[in-house]
Amino acid sequence: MSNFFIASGVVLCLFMLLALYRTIFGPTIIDRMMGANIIGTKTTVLLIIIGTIYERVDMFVDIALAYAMLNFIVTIGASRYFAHHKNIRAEGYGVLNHTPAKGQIND
Amino acid sequence: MIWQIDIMILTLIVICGLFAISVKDLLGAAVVFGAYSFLMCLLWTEMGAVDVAFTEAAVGAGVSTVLFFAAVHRSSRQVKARVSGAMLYKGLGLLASGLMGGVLFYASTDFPDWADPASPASSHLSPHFITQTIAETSVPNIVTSVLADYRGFDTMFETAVVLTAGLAVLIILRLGGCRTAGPIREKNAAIQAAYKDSIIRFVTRMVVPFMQLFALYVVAHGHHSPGGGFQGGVILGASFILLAISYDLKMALNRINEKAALLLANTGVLIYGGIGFLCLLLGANFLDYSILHRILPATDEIAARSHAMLGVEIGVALTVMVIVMIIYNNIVSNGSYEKGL
Amino acid sequence: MIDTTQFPALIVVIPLLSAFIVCMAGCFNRRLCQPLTVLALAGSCWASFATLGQVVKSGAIHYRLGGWAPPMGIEYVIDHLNGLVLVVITTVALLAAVFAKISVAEELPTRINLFYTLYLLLVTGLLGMTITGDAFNLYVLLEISALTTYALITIGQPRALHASFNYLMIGTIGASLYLLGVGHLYIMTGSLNIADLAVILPELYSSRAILVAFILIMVGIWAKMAFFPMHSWLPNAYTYAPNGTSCLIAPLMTKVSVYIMLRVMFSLFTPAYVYQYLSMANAIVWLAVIAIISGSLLALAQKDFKKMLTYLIIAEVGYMVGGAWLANEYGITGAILHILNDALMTLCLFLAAGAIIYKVGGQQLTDLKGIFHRMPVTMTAFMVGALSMIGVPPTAGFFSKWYLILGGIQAARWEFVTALLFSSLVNAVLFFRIIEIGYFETPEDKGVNEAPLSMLAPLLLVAVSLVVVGIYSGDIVSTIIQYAVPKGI
Amino acid sequence: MELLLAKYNYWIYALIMMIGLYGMLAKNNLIKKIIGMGIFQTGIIVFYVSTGAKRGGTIPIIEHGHGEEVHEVIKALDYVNPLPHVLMLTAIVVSVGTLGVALAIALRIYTEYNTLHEDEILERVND
Amino acid sequence: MINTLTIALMIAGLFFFLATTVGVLRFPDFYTRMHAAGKGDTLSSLLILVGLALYNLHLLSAGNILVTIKILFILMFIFLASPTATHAIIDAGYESGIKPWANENNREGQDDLAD
Repeated sequence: MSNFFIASGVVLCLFMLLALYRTIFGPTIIDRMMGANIIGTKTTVLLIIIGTIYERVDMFVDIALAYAMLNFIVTIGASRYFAHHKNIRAEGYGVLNHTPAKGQIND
Repeated sequence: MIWQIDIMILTLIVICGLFAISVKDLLGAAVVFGAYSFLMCLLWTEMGAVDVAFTEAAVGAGVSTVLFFAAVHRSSRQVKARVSGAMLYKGLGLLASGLMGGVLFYASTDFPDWADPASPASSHLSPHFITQTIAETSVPNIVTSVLADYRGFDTMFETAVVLTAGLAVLIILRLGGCRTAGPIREKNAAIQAAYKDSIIRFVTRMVVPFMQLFALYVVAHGHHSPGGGFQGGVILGASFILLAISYDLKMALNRINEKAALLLANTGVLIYGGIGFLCLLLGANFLDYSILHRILPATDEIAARSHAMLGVEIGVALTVMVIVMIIYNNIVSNGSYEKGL
Repeated sequence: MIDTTQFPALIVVIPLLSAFIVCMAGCFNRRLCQPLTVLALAGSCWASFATLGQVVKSGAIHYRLGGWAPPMGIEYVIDHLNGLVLVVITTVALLAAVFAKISVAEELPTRINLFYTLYLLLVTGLLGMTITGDAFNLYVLLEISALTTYALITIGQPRALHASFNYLMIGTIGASLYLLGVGHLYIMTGSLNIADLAVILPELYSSRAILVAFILIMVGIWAKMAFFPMHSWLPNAYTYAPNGTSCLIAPLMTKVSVYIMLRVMFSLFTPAYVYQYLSMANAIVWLAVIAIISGSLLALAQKDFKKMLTYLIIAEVGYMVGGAWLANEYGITGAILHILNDALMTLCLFLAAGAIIYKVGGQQLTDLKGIFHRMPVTMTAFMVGALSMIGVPPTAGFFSKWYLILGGIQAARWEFVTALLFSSLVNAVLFFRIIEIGYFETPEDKGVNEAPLSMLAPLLLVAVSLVVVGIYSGDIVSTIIQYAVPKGI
Repeated sequence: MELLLAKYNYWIYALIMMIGLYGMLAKNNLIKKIIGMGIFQTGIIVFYVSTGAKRGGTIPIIEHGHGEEVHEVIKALDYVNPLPHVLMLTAIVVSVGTLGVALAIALRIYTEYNTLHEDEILERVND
Repeated sequence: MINTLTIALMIAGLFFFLATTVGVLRFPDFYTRMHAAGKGDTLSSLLILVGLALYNLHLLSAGNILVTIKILFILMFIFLASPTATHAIIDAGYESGIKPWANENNREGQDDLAD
């Protein structure tokens, strides 16, 4: 059974590598946030899998739970950024030289 | 250790680290850095360092990423290359890091193999901690017993470092003369936000009590499972950050105002230092908890150590919780305490 | 209840706990902060003098924190070397705290309670670094003192902002390299206690990892003390810091780093390894020579007299590092004695500078016109500090320089001797320029306008102590320092 | 493969520290420098935690220690080395403290100079 | 029996993770990618965690049941948090004016948003 868990752990790592592509290359900042969120979810699962491999899951569930919570906070925090800065491009940063992006709805 | 996962994650970490400093958008860099911390957390668990992983999950992946968002929110996202002298700085950086890398690789040839049970690090001091912790402190979590007792003095100063950081942020931003909220334009934001964020707010209302309860469990159960004062304190602080993010800063500040925060933070470290000083007054050395059995009812020397560690952890949790809030509140509002993320 | 065996703990614990009490008291009444700070530092100072007395009487003291035996737990070790440094730190901190009252109330009116809290935490960090016998504990305290310093510098003039950011970067690199060096020692030996490491290490001296550990620790400490190639952060950071801050950090930060370097060289590693096994001494003395010469020359080029003093600090760091690496008894004695003397004379000069800036309102050399007529007492004290810096006989500065020169001659390092003489010459030129401006140029108004008593008292005390330490330096060397110098070099 | 397994962690930590140091020294943007600082510090943590790993060791919490007596003898080889974990808990907390202070200073610089870029700040400082 | 069930559930979970990843990589615009990420992630973590919780029950004891309950807590949390997070991210994208992808011929304004 242990080998199966290790194998699935490695497979999850490979999926993370693919999700990392979105995190790193975007193209937009929100794609990056999405990629990070996906990595976060996979990490939660992987933590429990590692716990199962160590056969001490009782010690790992707390970490996984804390992890899920903090991942949630990070995602909410990142998305709330756009309640204040309505532009996904870095060039039009802040509001000092704010120009409405294409298709902006709120103006 | 699980070497298959170890190799995978280390490779991912290097990729993440490389791009965290090369992405041309600060918010993006912060997100990639967050992902980097996620992976770090996995690396620690895989090597069996559960307490480190817990701290990394709470501090590295959670709070510090949010702090980056807050700082970018208050400043700008733009990254510009140097106009002149870029090559000089690049050359300098490459030279210095190449030199350091060379030295470190050179040293690594002499290291004992990774995960070798016979290496000096694993055979000199640590066997004592592993075999004696139950007998000497009755705490099964060896990390907690070493952290709060054998090396409790380090931990006291570590708490003092946290407090110092909080006070430093306070003195730099809050009292730093500039009280304007920074370059943010708010357009009838309150009405819009209340309407838009009803889902997030609803979920937050459900999650926050659960989180705080969990944090208290982490503090109290640190003797038997990973966790303890720092981790619990950070999660408590993070729950207030979640409130501040999904409602607004005022909401979190109404819970714990500025003066109370300062008092609580100092109380936390004073609990720690006070327990140590109590030992000194009772005639033992500083932080020698075993003497406390004289004043704690129905304990022997070993149980006194265990109980004192719990007290110490509570002090740590108090300080860390408040300081995490202070740092976040100041950075997100540029010291004005007006508008948050 | 508390007997003398607990004094080593009290030295550090009193300022630490009172820092929190000051912060809490400051929430209710700000006027309590400064008296409480002075009280706490006085207690700590008393404990450190008592501890030094014990050390002189009965040799090194070991104190187990938490009651655990050393390699498991953390222990404090006080011997002649750090007993002396502890006394220096507590005394300087006490005097600077007395001085700080007025200048902080003027410069930082809204931040008094946090200022004193951070001040006490900084002193705690420095004391803890000095007293500890555990390599990792030292790192934690290094970071406490570093974080407080960043904060205390940042709240100065606007130009301090970027300076303190740079300091933060360099400081973090330095502390991290130190930590990494300790990690290399840990992976090779499995221990963190300095005494325990010193026992295990000799078998491993041929190891590459140990060599790298030594280099990493040294480079880390040098970055912290602004030794020559890594000095660029220091002048701006110290110049634009508030006066209350710079009076504390300018005399102490670099000196404590020098102490740590000596501790690592002599207690963690052995002089035999450092001087004979490694062939670095030559290069490092040359770096020290460059540090001395460039520090002195750059000081000559400044128009801002506080900045001028900060460049002198860089030169002084060169004295001490060079002296320590001369690898003979005179050089090391000179370096240790110079820790004491330089702390006192830098304190003297910065206190005087603080008083002048408080009264005059500017820190350019041109602001000093006629200053001797307006602030005669302050300038007298300033001149005592200046003479000591130049190295004029009855003052303390002469004696440590004398030992350093003797060491240089004995080791036949003529470049070091030349640099010392050159730097004395430059110091003479610098301070006589101040005399020229301050004495001979006519002031705009001639009324005497002396600094308030709470500033003058510590200043005069330091000036007097400079002379007293100078006169008794032979006794200090024979009762304390000669035991601190490692045997058999 | 043997060599790779034995040294991979130590190579990677050196690489991470190089990346971090490069970021701290060469980057123009202050927040990028701070990110570099974070990476630099995690490199050290990788190093320390790697020293604590032990083949065949489980996590450093005594098994069945929860509420009941420990019957079997505790063997040091069964548990990974807890000491580096303790040290690194401290280091992580220190690094987040440094991060907070660094961000605070960067924000003050931004309010003062309205830029986060080192060259522009230096330009304005030297004016 | 439990082992077989665990393996089946985990392989199903990994399959959905694969589907998520492929979707995230291959879909044309942000909203469709988020669609794949939000749904697929939640479902597959559900499957894998249920599998692990079941596996944990192969030795029945009070401690193991507690652990299973804790894993179910995590599940509950993910069920609550993951859709909310997805909502928040999509909202952020919508607020900042990303235009939904229509078809191949009408893709103006997509590429120049890259930073």
